[in-house]
Amino acid sequence: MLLPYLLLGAILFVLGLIGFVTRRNLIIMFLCTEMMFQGIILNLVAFGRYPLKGAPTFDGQVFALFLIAVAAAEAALALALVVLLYRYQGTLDANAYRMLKDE
Amino acid sequence: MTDPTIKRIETLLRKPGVIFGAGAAILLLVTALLALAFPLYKPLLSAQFPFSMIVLAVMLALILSATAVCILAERKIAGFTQDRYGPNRVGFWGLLQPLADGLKFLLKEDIIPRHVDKPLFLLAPALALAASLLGFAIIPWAGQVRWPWMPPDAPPLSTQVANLNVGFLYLLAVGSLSVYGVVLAGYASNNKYAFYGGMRAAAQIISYELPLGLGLLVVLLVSGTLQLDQIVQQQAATGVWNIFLHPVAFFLVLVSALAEANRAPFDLPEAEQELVGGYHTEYSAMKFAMFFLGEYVHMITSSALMVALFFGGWHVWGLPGLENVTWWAMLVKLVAYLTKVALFIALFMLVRWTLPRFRFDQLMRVAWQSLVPIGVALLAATAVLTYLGWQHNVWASLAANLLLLVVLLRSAARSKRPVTARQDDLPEVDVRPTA
Amino acid sequence: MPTLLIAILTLGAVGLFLALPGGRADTRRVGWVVLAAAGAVLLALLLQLVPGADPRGLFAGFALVAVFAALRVITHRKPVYSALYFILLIFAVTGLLVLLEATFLSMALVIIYAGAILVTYVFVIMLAQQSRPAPYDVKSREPVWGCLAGFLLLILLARQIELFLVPAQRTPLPAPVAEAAGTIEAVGVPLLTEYVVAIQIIGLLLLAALVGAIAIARRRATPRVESEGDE
Amino acid sequence: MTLLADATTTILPLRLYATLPLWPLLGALLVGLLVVLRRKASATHWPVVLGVAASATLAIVLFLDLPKSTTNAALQEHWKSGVSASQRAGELYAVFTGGASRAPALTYTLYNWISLGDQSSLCNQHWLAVNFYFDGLTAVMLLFVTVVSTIIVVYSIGYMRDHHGQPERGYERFFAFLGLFVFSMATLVLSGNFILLYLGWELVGLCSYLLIGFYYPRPAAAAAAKKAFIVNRIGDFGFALGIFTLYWFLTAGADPLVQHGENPLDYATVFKYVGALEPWQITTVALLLMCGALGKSAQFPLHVWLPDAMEGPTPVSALIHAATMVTAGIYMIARCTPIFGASPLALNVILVLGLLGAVLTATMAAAQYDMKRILAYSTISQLAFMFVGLGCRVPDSAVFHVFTHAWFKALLFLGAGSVMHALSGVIDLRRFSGLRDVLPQTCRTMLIGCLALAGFPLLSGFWSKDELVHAAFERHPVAGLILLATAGLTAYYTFRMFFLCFHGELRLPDDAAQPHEAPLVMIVPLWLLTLGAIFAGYLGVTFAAGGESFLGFIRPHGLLHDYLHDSTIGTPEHGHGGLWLMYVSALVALGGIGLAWARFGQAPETDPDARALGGLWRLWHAKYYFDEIYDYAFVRPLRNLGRVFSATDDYGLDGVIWLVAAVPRSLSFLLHFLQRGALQGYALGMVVGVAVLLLLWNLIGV
Repeated sequence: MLLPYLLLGAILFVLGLIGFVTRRNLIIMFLCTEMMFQGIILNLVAFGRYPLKGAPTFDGQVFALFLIAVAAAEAALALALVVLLYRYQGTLDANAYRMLKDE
Repeated sequence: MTDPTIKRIETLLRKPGVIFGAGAAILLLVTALLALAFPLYKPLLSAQFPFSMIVLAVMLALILSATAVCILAERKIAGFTQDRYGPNRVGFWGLLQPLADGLKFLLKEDIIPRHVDKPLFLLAPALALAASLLGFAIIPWAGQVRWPWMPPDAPPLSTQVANLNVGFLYLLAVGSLSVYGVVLAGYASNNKYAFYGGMRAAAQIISYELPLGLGLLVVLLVSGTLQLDQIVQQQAATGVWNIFLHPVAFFLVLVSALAEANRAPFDLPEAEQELVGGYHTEYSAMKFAMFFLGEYVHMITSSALMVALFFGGWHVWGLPGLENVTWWAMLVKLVAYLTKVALFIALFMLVRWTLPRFRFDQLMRVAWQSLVPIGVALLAATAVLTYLGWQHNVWASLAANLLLLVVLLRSAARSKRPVTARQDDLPEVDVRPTA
Repeated sequence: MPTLLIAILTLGAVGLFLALPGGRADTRRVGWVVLAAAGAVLLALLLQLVPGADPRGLFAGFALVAVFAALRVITHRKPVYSALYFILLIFAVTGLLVLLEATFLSMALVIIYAGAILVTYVFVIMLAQQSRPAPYDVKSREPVWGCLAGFLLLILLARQIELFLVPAQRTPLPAPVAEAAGTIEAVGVPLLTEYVVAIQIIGLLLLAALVGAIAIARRRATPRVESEGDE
Repeated sequence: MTLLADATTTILPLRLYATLPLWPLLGALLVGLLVVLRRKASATHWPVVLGVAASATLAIVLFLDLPKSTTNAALQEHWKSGVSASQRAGELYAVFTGGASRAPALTYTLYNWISLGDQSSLCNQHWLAVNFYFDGLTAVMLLFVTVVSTIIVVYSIGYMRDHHGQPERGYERFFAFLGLFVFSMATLVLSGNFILLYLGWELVGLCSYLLIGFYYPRPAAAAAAKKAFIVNRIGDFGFALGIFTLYWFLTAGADPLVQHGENPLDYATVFKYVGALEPWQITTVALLLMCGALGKSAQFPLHVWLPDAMEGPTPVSALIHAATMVTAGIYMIARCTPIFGASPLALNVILVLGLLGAVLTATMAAAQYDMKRILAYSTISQLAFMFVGLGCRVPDSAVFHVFTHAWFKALLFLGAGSVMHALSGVIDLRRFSGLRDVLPQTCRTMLIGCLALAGFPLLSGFWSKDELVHAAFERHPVAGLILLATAGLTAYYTFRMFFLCFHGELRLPDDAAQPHEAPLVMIVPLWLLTLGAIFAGYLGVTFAAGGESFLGFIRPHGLLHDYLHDSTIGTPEHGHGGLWLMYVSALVALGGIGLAWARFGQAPETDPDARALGGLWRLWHAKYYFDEIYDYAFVRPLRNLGRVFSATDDYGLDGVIWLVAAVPRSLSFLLHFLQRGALQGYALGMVVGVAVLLLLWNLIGV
């Protein structure tokens, strides 16, 4: 029962990753990181429910909860930054923000 | 107009005896049919799942028809508040007005403007109604029941559609979805005013979810469970409703519920004077009706929730209590519950027609600068009480509430800042006429 | 099985590459067909792995919805739709969590993700909305390399998962779960006893995020164009 | 062996007494609240006055209420047969924790505070508790601490105002600190374990710092506060080390002394096992603890802070630096009698330091002109008397002297404060004289205070000082002689101050506009303290028929000593023979007063001593150059050492760090072209990296 969940989690994770790499809209990129979180949450909870040995524990759920909190923090900060960037240049294109490059 | 038959029918319909008589006849007919088919229902009624389904069907029908009555009640109360009659043409005392309204909604032309984002435009009203309706699943309407033909050692059935162990968290989860209907309606309409309305609604609903959650958490701390039926049973067992323990929490939940349902004085998203019609400017006919329906259903859900959390659910002192699980007791409980809900709805309507609307910055300030701090302080106080084991002590809880209130009013009085003050960092409005 | 899996995933990579925004409408359509084929085979494969009768259909349904929603999130050209499909994804994950007997977590996921985080996303997307689709939404960036690397990683991950679960344990029997599994108590007790330090750190993190978000949002950015003009 | 009478318990519940320290704290917090609420400053003293008064009431009731043993004669008999010191310490424990027979030491535990040791294994559970310890010593200390504090707080209401009766700047702050101080001192005295004692100890130091630096805009006050704080830290360092070593000795090893369930730093536990320690261990602990007492009680090597501390407001000087805080050191040593009593070396060190301090500071006091400084040096000198008493194994007499000293020293300070108040802050004896008629009430009360300090017969100082002199004579004749001479000197310099201030022709400083008698709120406390100065001594004497003693019916070692026997002090009774000493010391006191009258009776404008003694007097006047010696011996070398360290840090360590930083910087120069600024490119790189790692892992095999 564990394997399908792990595979599904991996698929969600990788799809999020691909989205992050290929989409150029900053908001969609952050959405993709959230998608990766979904994959990880699924993974954690599945491991908690079907542990490799011993009885099921709730640790996986606890860590998933932490992950949700991190996601919330990330959303707050990332979106604030995105709004600021949008005000700054009027575009959400990730390619437009390459100022951190060492000229 | 001059057709005598129509005239006769109209005069007939204005007579109360005819309407009530017809209603009684229908009721009698249904009862007779039920009695005839009764042996068939017996096994169905004895197991939890089919029974829950029946409860679902009955309550859904009841609520959807109740919204119709609510519309009438709304207009009647509006009339009462404004010292006029309200609808009194269709049927005796306007009783058939909902029917007329519904017909009107159905028969009007259903317009989909060309510039809208069509899939979302269609999705939005459905979402709005569905999110409101989902909440009914966990309302414990009438406690537990054991039918006479059930064996005495069988566990009594619960008159609840689903007894989730996450309890009112489910309600919060479902309630948090209601924002999408409004936001998407505003976005999809591709109309400036609708968009503003949607934005306002989103900000408002998110903001007021916090005090709502805090108020609910207070109840959670007191009762130690999330399941609504157990909360009701606790109140019924002790006879002390939670409102007596935590009036401030109730106030928080009440205000937040008003705001979540977009009711006045928090109906900014659809403020006609500012935003034409708000997020449903572009909607017409049945799609508009669905928003309308959603609002009323949301109101009923909130009322039912508050009754369960703070007003003892079906419990009334002197009426059949916890241990009485006979079918007639269930009916009594159901009536008690519905009466309480009806009273709440009447309160909502009265509030709507008496209080003026907030300005948007005031609205946000009420949520973030007063309700949320109150909620946090109350939660902390309740946590301390719970730690001390006094969470069921009426006097301790009341004292905590009172103290909080006093501190609050005192600091509010000392701050010397009027509630209606303009927010400092709002831009100056240039009132000079443009050349 | 590995070869089959590799084949499926390669198919998926090709399909995704075609379906990503950038090409013509009919290539995207072809991509979807390929993706659907790959998904169907994958689903059959997954179903084979799930023992028992009852949760199989539900799992399959939720998994299908989840993968479909995830694909739509990364392929849709309109950001609002992406966000809405993400909500669909969350509901699918919620269903899967319920299947995993984590009811409290599922509700928390809906409340926090659908009720708060995604609303903020939708909000920001709407604020930054432009009248016509922006060029950066229409054309994706290095789709070949992205799909290639991503699916290579996925294949390797799947292989790792396979290796990791030694055959005897590949399908560990569902162990009996305690009565109160997934309730707020079951999750709350370890949260506040074993992981109390972690929860305090999380609180600190949230506070920092709050302060940071406010500090960032209050800043008035001077548009770059103007500043260049000044110079 | 039933040593003593059966245990009784207090009439009022112990938990009521345990609230004793809290009332002043509550008062202090309330003052803070009032300040926040911006009430007028002039009424903010009420919470503290009431809080301290509540404490005082509780302390008086406790003093009367505490169960007393009827006799400990059996133990005395037992000891007379000759037992070793450590054995005696062990038996002492048996007395005051009482085994089965009695419990004169009542303990009230509020809650367990800090867990020590391994909580997971059930075999070794120790706690530090917040517990209060009630015995005779506690009761006596609390009695004068709280009552004198109350009087001083009331006095401060009048003192801390300007000419127009308006509160000074910082009025509320002052009272809040006073409340905090009484709280700290009560905690110190009431604590039932060393850690809580240390907490109170440090709190007292903190309050002292805050109050000395009350006029912080004045550089001298700020410097004095810092000096007090730092010098106290030196002593406290030793004190803390002492506690740590004690803990270590008691719990270290595979088979520790402290058993399961006992709290290792509680007095009860410590005194139970202290007898089982090696002698060198006891001596180490005792000497380290003594360091703390030296700092807090301003004894010989660490005495330099107390005279400077007179920069604070006068009530502070009276409260902290005469009546209560400096007695903490005496209290601690008396409390730890089972430890010190088992270490002859430590006792000898205390004795010698006490003798040295007594003489040195008494001579310093004889050559000062600042009234408050004279009183400060006299305080140190008197505390040194108590140290001598502690060194001579008569802690009960030392505590008795603490008790009487608190009254008359507070009186003297407050009197000096009254003079300052009248003369707008002028305190230099050279600038005024003959205030007898201007300040009649102050003059009268001061006279009684001076007499008590000088050891005039029948006043309180006489009884207690005499006991100490007596004990010193019993220990060694030289010590007794030194103390006796110092007592004479005390009488001399006390009355030198008194005559210079109040006698002779009336001279006033120019900047004192209208010298006036203090208001009633200051005079009444003075008279109350005067009563204490007269009668406090009679708590420590016995009234008995029979001609063997002075005046026929008064005998030393009375009520207070019996009372103290119930405490950890529990000293063996020492004989009260040698009544001739009473007459001698009375004569010495009278001689000192007479000499002072002869030389200063008319308050001459030039000091006759300075001429007569020449260089010696200048040495005294310059306080033996202690501050300068310390400056050269410690402060400057340390400062130079600090410069060396600073330079090492700046050039040595930072240089290394710079070097370390240079390596990645040069590396980054090689790699920086990889940075293209595209976020997604980096992400892609990470993905590829992970994939490659996994691939490698796969190929190499798990």
